[in-house]
Amino acid sequence: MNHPNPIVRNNTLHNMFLKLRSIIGLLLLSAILSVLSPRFLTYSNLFNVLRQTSLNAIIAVGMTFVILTGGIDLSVGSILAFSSAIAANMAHNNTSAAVAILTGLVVGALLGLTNGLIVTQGNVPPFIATLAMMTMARGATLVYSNGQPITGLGDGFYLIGNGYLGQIPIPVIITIGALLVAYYILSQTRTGRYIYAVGSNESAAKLTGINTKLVKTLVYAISGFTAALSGIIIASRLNSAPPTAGSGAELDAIAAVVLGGTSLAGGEGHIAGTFIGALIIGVLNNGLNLLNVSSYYQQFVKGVVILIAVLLDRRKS
Amino acid sequence: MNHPNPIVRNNTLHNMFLKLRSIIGLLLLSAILSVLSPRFLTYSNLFNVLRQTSLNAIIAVGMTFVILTGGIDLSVGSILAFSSAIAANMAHNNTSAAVAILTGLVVGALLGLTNGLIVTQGNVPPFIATLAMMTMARGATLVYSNGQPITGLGDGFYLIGNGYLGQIPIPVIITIGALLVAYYILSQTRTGRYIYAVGSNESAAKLTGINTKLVKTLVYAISGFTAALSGIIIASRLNSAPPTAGSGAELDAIAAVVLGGTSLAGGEGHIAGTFIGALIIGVLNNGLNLLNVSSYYQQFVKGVVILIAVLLDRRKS
Amino acid sequence: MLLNMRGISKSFPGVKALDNVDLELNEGEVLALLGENGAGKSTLMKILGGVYSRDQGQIFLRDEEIQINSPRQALEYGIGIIHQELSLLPHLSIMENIFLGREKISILNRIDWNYMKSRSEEILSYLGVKNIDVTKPVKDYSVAVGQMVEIARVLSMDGNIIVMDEPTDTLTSQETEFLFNVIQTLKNEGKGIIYISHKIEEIFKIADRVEVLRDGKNIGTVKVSETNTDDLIQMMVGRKLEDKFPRVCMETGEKIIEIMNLHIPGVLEDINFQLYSGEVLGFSGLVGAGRTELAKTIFGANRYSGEIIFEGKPVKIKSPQQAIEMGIVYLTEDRKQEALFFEHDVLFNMTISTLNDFVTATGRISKNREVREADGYIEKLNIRTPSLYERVINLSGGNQQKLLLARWMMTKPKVLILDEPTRGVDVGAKVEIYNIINQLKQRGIGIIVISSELPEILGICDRIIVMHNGRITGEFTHEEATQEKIMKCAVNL
Amino acid sequence: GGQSNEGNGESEAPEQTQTKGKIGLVISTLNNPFFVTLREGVETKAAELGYELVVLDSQDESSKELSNVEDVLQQGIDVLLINPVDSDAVANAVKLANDKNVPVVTLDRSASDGDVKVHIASDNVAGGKMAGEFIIQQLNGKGKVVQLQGIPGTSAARDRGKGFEEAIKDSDIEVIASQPADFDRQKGLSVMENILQAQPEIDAVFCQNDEMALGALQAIEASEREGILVVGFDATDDAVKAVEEGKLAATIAQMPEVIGSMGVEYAHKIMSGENVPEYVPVDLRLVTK
Ligand SMILES: Nc1ncnc2c1ncn2[C@@H]1O[C@H](COP(=O)(O)OP(=O)(O)OP(=O)(O)O)[C@@H](O)[C@H]1O
Ligand SMILES: Nc1ncnc2c1ncn2[C@@H]1O[C@H](COP(=O)(O)OP(=O)(O)OP(=O)(O)O)[C@@H](O)[C@H]1O
Ligand SMILES: [Mg+2]
Ligand SMILES: [Mg+2]
Repeated sequence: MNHPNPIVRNNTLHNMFLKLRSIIGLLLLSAILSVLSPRFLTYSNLFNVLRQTSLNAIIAVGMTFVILTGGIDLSVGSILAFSSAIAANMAHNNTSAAVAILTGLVVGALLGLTNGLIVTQGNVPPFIATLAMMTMARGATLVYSNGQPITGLGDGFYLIGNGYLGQIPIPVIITIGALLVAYYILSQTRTGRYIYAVGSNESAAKLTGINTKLVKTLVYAISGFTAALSGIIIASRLNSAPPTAGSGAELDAIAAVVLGGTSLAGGEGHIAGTFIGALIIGVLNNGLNLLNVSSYYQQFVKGVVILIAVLLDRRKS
Repeated sequence: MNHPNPIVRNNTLHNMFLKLRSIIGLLLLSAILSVLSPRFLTYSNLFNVLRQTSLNAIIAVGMTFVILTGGIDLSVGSILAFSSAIAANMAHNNTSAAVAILTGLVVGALLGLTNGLIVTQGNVPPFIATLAMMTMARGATLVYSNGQPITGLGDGFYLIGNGYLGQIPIPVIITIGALLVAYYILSQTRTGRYIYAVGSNESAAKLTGINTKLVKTLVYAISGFTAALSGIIIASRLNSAPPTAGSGAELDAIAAVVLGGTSLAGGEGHIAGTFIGALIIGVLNNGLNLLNVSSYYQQFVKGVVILIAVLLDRRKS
Repeated sequence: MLLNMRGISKSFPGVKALDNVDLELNEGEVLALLGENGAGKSTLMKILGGVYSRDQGQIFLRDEEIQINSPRQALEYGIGIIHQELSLLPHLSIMENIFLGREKISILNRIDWNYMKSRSEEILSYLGVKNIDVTKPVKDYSVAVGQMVEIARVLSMDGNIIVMDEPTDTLTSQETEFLFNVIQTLKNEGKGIIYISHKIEEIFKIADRVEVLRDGKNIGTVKVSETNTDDLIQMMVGRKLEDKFPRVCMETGEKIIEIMNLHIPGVLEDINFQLYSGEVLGFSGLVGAGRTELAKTIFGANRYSGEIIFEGKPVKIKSPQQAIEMGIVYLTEDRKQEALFFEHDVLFNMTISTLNDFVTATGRISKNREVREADGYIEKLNIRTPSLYERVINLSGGNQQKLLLARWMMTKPKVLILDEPTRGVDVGAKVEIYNIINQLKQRGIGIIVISSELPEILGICDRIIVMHNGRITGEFTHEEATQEKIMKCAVNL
Repeated sequence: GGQSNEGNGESEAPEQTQTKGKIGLVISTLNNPFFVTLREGVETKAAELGYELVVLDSQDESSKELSNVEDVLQQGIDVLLINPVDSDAVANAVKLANDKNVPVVTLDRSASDGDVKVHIASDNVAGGKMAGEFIIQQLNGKGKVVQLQGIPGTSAARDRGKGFEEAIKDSDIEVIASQPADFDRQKGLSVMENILQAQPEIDAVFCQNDEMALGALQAIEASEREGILVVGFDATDDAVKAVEEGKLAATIAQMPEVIGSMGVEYAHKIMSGENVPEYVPVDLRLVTK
């Protein structure tokens, strides 16, 4: 048997690093900020950044699943608002925090599932399906809460957003947990392979016996779930669930995913990249505040930095 | 060579109609509204709807070009704000309306061109490139106008948004003009073919010798131009260019394009569909207002109606 | 001399695709470029076409050195290439595809549709393609039509050098004949043609000279008139091939599957046949005869009426998933669209249908077991790839095909449907695939082979069914079948 | 202080129930509790006086506002109550109503052009000033202050910031950070967290609305820093409660409910042909514990 080239076991670490070139942007940004602001590289600020990033990162985890299949989810912000309003209302009415939180998560997953069914059964393009859900869920939240924030959520509810496990804020732990679970699913399980397969070539996936509709429905449910999770943490941190929570969250989450190197066409990408993408956005927001960049210039600078971060690792492809 | 199925010469009209199935959604929506509200089908309200739709329709024309190549442009709202601020400022300082408007259009096209160059030369995914432009141009607008609306634009400037040609509002005429030009370019010229080609299969397009980078750069410039055009009409209608103008415009424009049957994957779609898509959104907004649907329910209803409109013609694919 | 490529080298990560390769082409000459899968033929042509940049070497056109840096430039030098992978724009109409980049413009920049339409029809009919609506999108037509469109496109460019990289891969004999006539005409016009094919008999029909590559190096060049099939094969694969169509004779077993009155309006009509275990059943027919649709229907991808009896029990096959679970698998004729996950590596592509086998109690995929299994198939089928982690897009066509064969073999199927299994596969590898088919047959698997290559059908099948227009028009045993009888049924005379 | 504005139009209310006119309200946004309350004021009063009411939400978009005005004019209203997104950009909308001879009442924000019958508002600039003066007084004229700004470019952000800056201009108050948090509670939280990281010394925070103030409060509480005065704006229910609990130092009450109900009262007067003043100020009130 002749092999022209010996079969090399690939060096996964090296491979990984190549795939995560966006880390260069993050490191450079961090380096510049630590020069510009002595406060940036403090222990407390880093945890601060991590905790702030966690809200977007958690949404972006679910978004990664959706985008890997070649879809998109614009409804995360509204799902976040609706499920946190439900959970907050229960907590407000003295339901135990655990039950309230669980209910919120289930509601989020169900809304996501609905997205998935509309996309797969109704054959509606994901952009439109989730756009419709975005306005529907926002409207439902406003109706449900009558446009008022739901406040006073009790001590049990307070913990999930504000507590610590040892030195580490609970939202950060949840984020790490979500990332690990997502990593495991995407790289170690069948479901993960199927998600990549659907995004890579849907008709081929169908003809290799993958239930593509099931896979696609699943990713939207996951995205709804993570959006709800983020929403509950936000409500806990604010001790309140404002009906406007999460407006614009979809853009931040998608940006994190794409900055992390996942292609919007699907099939290709990495959950670790998503985390780096979310960190770039989080560090940037934090840095602009630390440096007290004036509000009008902030947006400008933000755009420029994002561009540079991407250009750093996209010159070739 | 023999073909089992007789090959039918296609009837272009019939073909066209098939492609524009979204028109069913529009007609149904209009029919329902005219039953529910006696005001809907009045002459003055129809022109009213058309004029309102024109702002989104014009942006959506440029967006159609971008989406046909498989790209996306999130920066239209900000480009709209920036170029209308520039034009308004000139008009405010008594530059002739024509020069002011032209300058605004050129600025918009240049910003769009910049998008195109970032995408093609920098190899940055369109989502990120235009997201960065979205925040940059918004920041630039705020800096330029110092956060203040620019007001007092003079009579010449007033005409473009508020004037009539005979019975027809000028913005409606401009929209029709833009649609016709877009139709011509897309269906009758080489450039149009290349735009479809790039969206259909970029590497194949490259193999046939098409300068895909040029084509892609062009579409973003067109999108910047139409965004600026819409911005100038808005400024004229408001007699003022607020720095927040056009926030969220990208979603409406993309929705119009996708509702009109153009695939976000590129390569397939129709400018006429885009107009219908924009009309669906416009009629819906108008109808909900006429029916006095309460604002929280409006969002909900809007989502539902958009879904139904799409489902009506997507059951098969 | 028309074209002279000197000392061309090209490396990809992990592969030296071309190593100091020379190639010469004269006016009025048809040069056949031969070599195994992955020998570097397409790579060399892509360098000529400005798709890849070369690492080393020079290109001379009529003794003048030229630089080709983009497909556009290649076109300007009069080099037209029919690429191995179809490079069509599925959403554009046939005539637009033919004229893409060279549209005829009238006033106001308007495309001259009438000219394009009549000219496309003219070129296509010159190629023997008639009764086709050139205003319809390419995606509405079969791969074969697509291939003719691609040929038409390159012909309409009127270049001096025309490269055809496996143009007959998806064509049947009739269309191939037309193409050969065209090549003859082009040759008489003094054009130079480089012709790549794995069908050796074609070489003897049209080529003047043969250039053979192996592992990215020149092996030699010979005049067609001074060589024979065996010598060419020897040059290509470095050894002699004993039997080009090995077939194991054995008793067939039980009936595995029986199709009764299968019907899909407008596509299939009144299909009845049986398949036995340990049998290789061939399906022959012209393009569009309905073989692919039949196969896909059995694979659960189409709705149908009629009855399918599998292992003695009537079944309703509703999805590929269900078919695979039952043990019916289908290797598609369209690798690119319907089988491969291009962004992903060999391992991913190979095991995607059998992940269940590697899942541990915790739901994790055991990478070790997966890799071990995949490595086994890499060896068994002699798949050439730098590693299991090479992206499939970088594999040569033949190796992609073997990879897909491995994917389905892994599922341990009872019925294996192979649609054009040796499309784009080199002579050596073809024999390897036939041997694999024989092994599977000996294991009692029922195999359906759909092929447009008559010698293949005649060579390896135990029984042959011929289709025409969605109906079965003939059935022969291996012993009865001849080329003439099959052709007669295929055109339904 | 908050005098009884309610007195203004109460007397003639009951007997006019049968007028049954139609009032249109075009409101800048309903995603903000302040304007939700304003709408409620309008609704209650309209119901009380027996008017039919049409409410349209401009979602903080001037062009949407213009469309809304067009649409509401299609419905044959008798008076237009408008709460502009932006004073300048609303002018043409007002003119549209003028063209149709529909009287216009502006609420909370004025219109810079067009014929407006009555403008009923409490002044954002004055409110910002009030907040600034409160902080000066609490800090004895000296200290380090942070400002959380609303959505850049919106009139509320501009005017409140302007008033605040005017107030502290001549004091020894130093604005050490001024950052946008988009009127959003969550952003208020995270921006304040970041500022707390950057600024070791903060004496007071002025937030251009209560939502941001409540977010900032969460950040300050979590940081366990003491002695930071937080002042909000709008006096939403949550904020007033926080003031009562002693968490929020103060908030500026613009009494949106009063603005809303007065709007309907003046609409009623206009329809009955009464003379109305051009400007009806609604007092601001500093809500403290
Ligand atoms: N873009 C690429 N990146 C990496 N490797 C490549 C690439 N293209 C080709 N190769 C490798 O280069 C070698 C030559 O490939 P090429 O496609 O030229 O073979 P070929 O002779 O045309 O084979 P076939 O007959 O199967 O078409 C193969 O080993 C292939 O895997
Ligand atoms: N989904 C479909 N609906 C209707 N007709 C179809 C469909 N798919 C294929 N056809 C038509 O059915 C006929 C049979 O096509 P099929 O691809 O099965 O032929 P084939 O014998 O496999 O030929 P080839 O050699 O091209 O593979 C063709 O005319 C094709 O256009
Ligand atoms: Mg090849
Ligand atoms: Mg076939």
